[in-house]
Amino acid sequence: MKAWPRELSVGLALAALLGALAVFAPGFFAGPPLLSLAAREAPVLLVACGAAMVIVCRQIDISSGSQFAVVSVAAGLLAAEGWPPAAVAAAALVLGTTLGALNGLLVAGLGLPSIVVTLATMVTWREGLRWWRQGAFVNLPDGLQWLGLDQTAGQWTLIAAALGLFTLLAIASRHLAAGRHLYAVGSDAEAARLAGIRPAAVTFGAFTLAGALTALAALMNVIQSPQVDPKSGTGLELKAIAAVVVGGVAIAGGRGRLAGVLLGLLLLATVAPALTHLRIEAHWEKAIQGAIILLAVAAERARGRPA
Amino acid sequence: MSAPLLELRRLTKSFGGARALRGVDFDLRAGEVHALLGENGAGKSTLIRIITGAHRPDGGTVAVDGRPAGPLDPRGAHQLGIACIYQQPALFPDLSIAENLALRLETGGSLRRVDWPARHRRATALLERVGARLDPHREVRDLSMPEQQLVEIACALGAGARIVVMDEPTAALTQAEQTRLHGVVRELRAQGTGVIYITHRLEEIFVLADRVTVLRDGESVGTRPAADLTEPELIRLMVGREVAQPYPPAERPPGGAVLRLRRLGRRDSGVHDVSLDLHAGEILGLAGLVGAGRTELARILFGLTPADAGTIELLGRTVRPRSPREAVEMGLAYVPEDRRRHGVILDLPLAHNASLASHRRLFPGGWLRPAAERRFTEDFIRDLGIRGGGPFAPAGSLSGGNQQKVALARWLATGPRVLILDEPTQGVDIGAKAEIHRLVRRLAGEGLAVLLISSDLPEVIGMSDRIGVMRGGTLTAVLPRDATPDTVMAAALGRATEAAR
Amino acid sequence: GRAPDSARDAAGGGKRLTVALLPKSKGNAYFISCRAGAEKAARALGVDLLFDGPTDTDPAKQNEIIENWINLGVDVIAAACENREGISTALRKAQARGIKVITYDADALPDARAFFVNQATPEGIGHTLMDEAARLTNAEGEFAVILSTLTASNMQEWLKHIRARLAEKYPRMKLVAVRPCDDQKDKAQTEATTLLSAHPGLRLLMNICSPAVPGAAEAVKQAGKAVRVKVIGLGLPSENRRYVKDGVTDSVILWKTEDLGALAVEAAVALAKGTLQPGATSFRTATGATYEVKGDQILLGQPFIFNRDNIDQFNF
Amino acid sequence: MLTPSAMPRPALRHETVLLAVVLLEWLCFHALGPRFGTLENSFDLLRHSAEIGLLALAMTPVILTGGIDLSVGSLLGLCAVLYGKLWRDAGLDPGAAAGCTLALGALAGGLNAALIAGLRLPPLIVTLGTYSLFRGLAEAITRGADTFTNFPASFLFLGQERWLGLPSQAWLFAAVAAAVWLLVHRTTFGRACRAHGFAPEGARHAGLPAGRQLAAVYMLSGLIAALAAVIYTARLGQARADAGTGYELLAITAVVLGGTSIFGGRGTVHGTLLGVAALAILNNGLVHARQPREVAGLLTGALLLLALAAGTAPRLGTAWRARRAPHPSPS
Ligand SMILES: Nc1ncnc2c1ncn2[C@@H]1O[C@H](COP(=O)(O)OP(=O)(O)OP(=O)(O)O)[C@@H](O)[C@H]1O
Ligand SMILES: Nc1ncnc2c1ncn2[C@@H]1O[C@H](COP(=O)(O)OP(=O)(O)OP(=O)(O)O)[C@@H](O)[C@H]1O
Ligand SMILES: [Mg+2]
Ligand SMILES: [Mg+2]
Repeated sequence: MKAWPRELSVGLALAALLGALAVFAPGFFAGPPLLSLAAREAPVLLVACGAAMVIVCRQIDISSGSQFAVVSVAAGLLAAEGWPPAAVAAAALVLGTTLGALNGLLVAGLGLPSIVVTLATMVTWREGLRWWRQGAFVNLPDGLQWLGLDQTAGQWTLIAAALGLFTLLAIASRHLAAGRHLYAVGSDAEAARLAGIRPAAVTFGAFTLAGALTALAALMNVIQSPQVDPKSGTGLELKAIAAVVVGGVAIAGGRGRLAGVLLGLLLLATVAPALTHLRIEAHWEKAIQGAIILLAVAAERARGRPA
Repeated sequence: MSAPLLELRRLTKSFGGARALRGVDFDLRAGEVHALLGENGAGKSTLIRIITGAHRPDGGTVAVDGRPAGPLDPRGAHQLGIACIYQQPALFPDLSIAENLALRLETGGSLRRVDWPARHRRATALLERVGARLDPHREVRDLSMPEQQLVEIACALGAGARIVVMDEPTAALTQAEQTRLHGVVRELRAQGTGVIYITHRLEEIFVLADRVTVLRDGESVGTRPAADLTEPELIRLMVGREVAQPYPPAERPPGGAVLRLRRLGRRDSGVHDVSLDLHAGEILGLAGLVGAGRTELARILFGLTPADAGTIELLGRTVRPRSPREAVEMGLAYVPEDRRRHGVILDLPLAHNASLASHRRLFPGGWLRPAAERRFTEDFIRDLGIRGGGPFAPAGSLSGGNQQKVALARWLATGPRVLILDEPTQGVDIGAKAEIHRLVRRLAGEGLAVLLISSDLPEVIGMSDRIGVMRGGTLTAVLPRDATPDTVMAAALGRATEAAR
Repeated sequence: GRAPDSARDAAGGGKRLTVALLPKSKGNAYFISCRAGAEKAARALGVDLLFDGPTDTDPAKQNEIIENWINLGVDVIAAACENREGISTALRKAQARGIKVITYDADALPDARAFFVNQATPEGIGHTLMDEAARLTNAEGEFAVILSTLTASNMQEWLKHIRARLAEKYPRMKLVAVRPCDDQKDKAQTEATTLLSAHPGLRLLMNICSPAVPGAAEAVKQAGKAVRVKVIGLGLPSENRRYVKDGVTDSVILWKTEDLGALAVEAAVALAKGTLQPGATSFRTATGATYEVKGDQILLGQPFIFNRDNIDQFNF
Repeated sequence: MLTPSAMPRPALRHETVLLAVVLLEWLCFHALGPRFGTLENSFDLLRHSAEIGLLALAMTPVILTGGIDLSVGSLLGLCAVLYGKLWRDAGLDPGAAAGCTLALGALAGGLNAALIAGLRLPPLIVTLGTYSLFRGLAEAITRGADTFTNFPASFLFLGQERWLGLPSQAWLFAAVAAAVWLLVHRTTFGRACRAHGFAPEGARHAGLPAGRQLAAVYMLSGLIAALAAVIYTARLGQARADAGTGYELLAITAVVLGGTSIFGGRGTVHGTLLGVAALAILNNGLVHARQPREVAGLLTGALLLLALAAGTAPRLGTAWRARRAPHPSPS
């Protein structure tokens, strides 16, 4: 007997959670708050996509949370300096891409293990930021929030942008040669080399793209409020990686789909608000979250263990 | 005469201190099959890995069409029209067959669109050409060793290359696939393709090769037209001495039944209704086509995929091993066919690999005894003639054939009651093969029961006391030891009517 | 020790004193503000100031830093304690080595320090918050609390007094949820958004850690509930000015953090020099200000309530 | 990218490089902070690194099998709380409570073991789940607020006093370190862990008891995390649900700094110990050099990169290794 695909078991867990909400706390499905929550998770989706790409090619990036904070603060400061939004966005993207490329260079160019490299860049960026800013918030100029749109339109724009980008990436990962190269390198780097693919270039590309996506995510977060907290993004890498692995991407590379990542993120992002809606006290929250993750992945074995 | 298709001059290559190639000259003409022979570790794979750009030579030149080709990388080699079947399949385990083929064959930038229907069409066509009935959607990790080899062959054919290198393409293939492959090779030759062909099955040389180059210890001992050579001569060139009679005779008649199988099967592996007695001191050969279920049967016996039907009786007790560990405790040993994935652990040193299945015997109480382990390792390195590194060289640094010897050594050391050998001599050179044959025969003489699965038909026939033939997941015939290749093949193909039992 | 106890000797010999100031965590605007005051005071008094702490709240790390300071040989330690019991062990050890110890912001056990520079008692904070909440909601309806983490001991302490005051005086108000925000503004915003939709009857959000105040305010603003749902909390004027002016945040309660830092240093130095003795009833700083001393607590004075009318007078 | 054959042979073992780094750090801080090298401070250093050190020791065999245990920090918190409960509320004497806590820790590790070895779920996801679960249980048991304190002096001895001249926990730490070292380097168990880490299928085909093996490794990790919890409680004199937050990352940092490959198979216990030492000295020494904490963070990052670049890059060069992963992969 074959085990269930992970997407199915995660989908079932999500459906069960939504079902419980529909029965016990239908207020969860009220439009505007749900829209707000979705908009708050939109950036996380992009970071998770980046993390998925990196993991598919058998690497890991735990520095994305710190990159997120650095880009957020930098963008905030530039905006506060009076740079126009487009320039701020461009600068933030360049910065994020550079940070990602730096990881890529150390991993692919020097051949250092990615867990070590990104651990190092994670603490370096985070502590550097703390040293530099001493925790001060950045106040943004008026008019940057929602990029001047009204709030609902702004939120829809963010969600649409994130989903659009997600769809593009999902399609690219299946229908673009570069996307398939990620899988090839993650599956067997030596076989990829012999097939004329350059594993180092692909790995570098994955980290760089992840950096760019993180920068975009940071921008999408910055425009949702008029202040930047330099602590933002703390723990983001863990959330993204959790969504990726719960969504069925193999940590050993080469396997997994972005659709699963979306499901994984939806599950993880639903749990916390769901518990609030179900009136469960906060001190139970982590235990229940952990149990749900375990149940969701254990479910795929429910139909019988592969021998 | 025009410039040769490929010309290598004074190639040298070292790995750390070990010199794999010491100045080899080699050339390949259009429309010829040039066989490359040599003992395990002679440097054959290293040579072709330089041709395909997988390794960079330390010295020497490579010229294609008479023009020097700088140091090649795999991509450059591909563009020059060089395709290769590697000895160790270089496939992507997580991807489908179709995609594996496509990644090796498609050219173009990384921003091109992937045409999945076209990929599948091409894969189907290529698989058909090499005679593999495989669904192109299947993931390579689920393929058996011979199936992977067929995919590799399809890759090399699809490339439409002018130079095709085949490193032991038939190591795990049975007669039927082998014959089919020979047809394909001849077809290529007729089209003007140059083929470099490496094999340890000498009979292939005489039906296929135009010229033969023999490597010994990283040096070429000469290139000759195949027609001018006889088998003993060839062996002498390779080994530098005569090799004794290949198949040692049985010393005494088999004893009582050690292993009895009754209607054994497992639904999802397609094996069903296998009934068989294996006696102490007996070597029972198992023949069949790729996918006939021989490996699957072995995996059932060894507890890798436990049976769900029928019974196994070992030494009079009914058993059903649920894991290899249980099987080992019962006295079974299994040398798997896929040595890179299952047979050895490439990153572990040779000594650790060899002692891995005999921890209890070698290290009572669980404490490692390095000195004892070292002695044990040095013994089998000597006995099996393993070359290319001391006891603490990682197994992955050995040549393919030497790795196979390590895989064998691991199980011979466990002192089993029943030994299951799945392609035990794949990739092993002629000298070592004879050594292994003698060893297996000697162990059988000491009362060991051996199940010998091999696609090397002469080996099965030469070594076995009886020959079982499998087809479609079950045992269809058991032939006596004087069977001829023709009767075995006939049974394997299902043309036999006299299912002797 | 091998080396002469240069710093310790200095206490008597007129050389520069070293004051070590321990925040609960670094990179927190509240403590940055304390530090600014402390540095000013240190300069004025001519002492060396060491400011260091864990980068994230962690009682074990605080202990380590204190023990390191003991070995380093500082003269006085002024600590804001993440966890009362845990840190007292280390502080007692410091005292045993002749290092003077005071606490500020959050206290340790009384026997582990000489004085506590008290910006406001937990009781005072709890009551002020609860009273302000009642005033804004006419003492009826549901409210929720957002705090930094469930395990922060001062948060729990304040919460205890908030609950006590609630039970005692405001029977028609109801605390419906307590949510942590991990000291992150973004997380507080998400939590507040969820609270608003899960509890439609919510009248007020009480935020007892500083990043939560602007986070909750933004959530309320985005939900279009600025009129109906009040936002109050403990926070810094600079982070909340915009929302207070917009009428989203109704009041922010805080003491003058720079003064707290300065007072901590002043008291520490006085203690080391022996000008501040146990049993004193008032404390006169070198700059001339006088603070009340009650038992072993030096009182900073009443907390301020910042609102629309007075927020522009404060710039920290 | 370097081709396999172009890479130099390893000039130095990673552990040698790391040892040099540790010595260099020591000399540096000795020069910068006059009181850094005192016996007093060295003992404190030992006491402060005991818990992280224990977790890193627990993590080493886990990572050698190709797994990871993200739950150790949370389990430390849970065990600290359980210890408090057992002592204060169930009325056990400190020794008995410690015994029970160790058993419960092993049991909690057993949950990881059951899911990873029994159901064959990926370790990363399982321990990500229990990372949250264990911390959550700790918070649920205490409602986040309850703090256990006022432990008897006989118990605090374990964390705060000296025994035979050394901090008491140093003895425990040394015993565990020696035991884990022997287990990893001198027993067939350790050998089998490596085999599994390099190639799980290959190990199974060799008849190694993969399931039992993994289960044992994760239960051991739980047991050691519980021991760390007891020591932590004794050192701080308090137990609370947030004990050990973030320690898993510190432990992993020490292990990878020690040269253990995150993909399994490769690594040593002495490497881990050196990794722990390098980080502990850095954190302590910078206080003596009067540098702020952030600098410790920045230098940790730099140290990770430099030590690994010096030690790992050449080692990646052995061609057989590169053949399997010629593009970068942890070594
Ligand atoms: N990556 C490597 N690292 C170290 N040594 C190697 C490596 N590859 C090959 N060698 C050594 O080079 C020598 C030649 O190996 P090669 O694989 O070319 O032999 P071969 O002729 O193909 O043998 P076989 O018939 O067994 O496949 C052997 O001694 C082998 O140990
Ligand atoms: N009837 C069947 N149904 C489903 N799968 C089958 C069936 N027969 C064979 N297979 C599959 O085909 C593959 C090849 O089978 P197997 O390796 O047992 O053949 P074999 O006789 O050992 O071949 P070889 O001689 O090449 O080793 C296996 O993956 C097996 O699961
Ligand atoms: Mg070879
Ligand atoms: Mg087979």
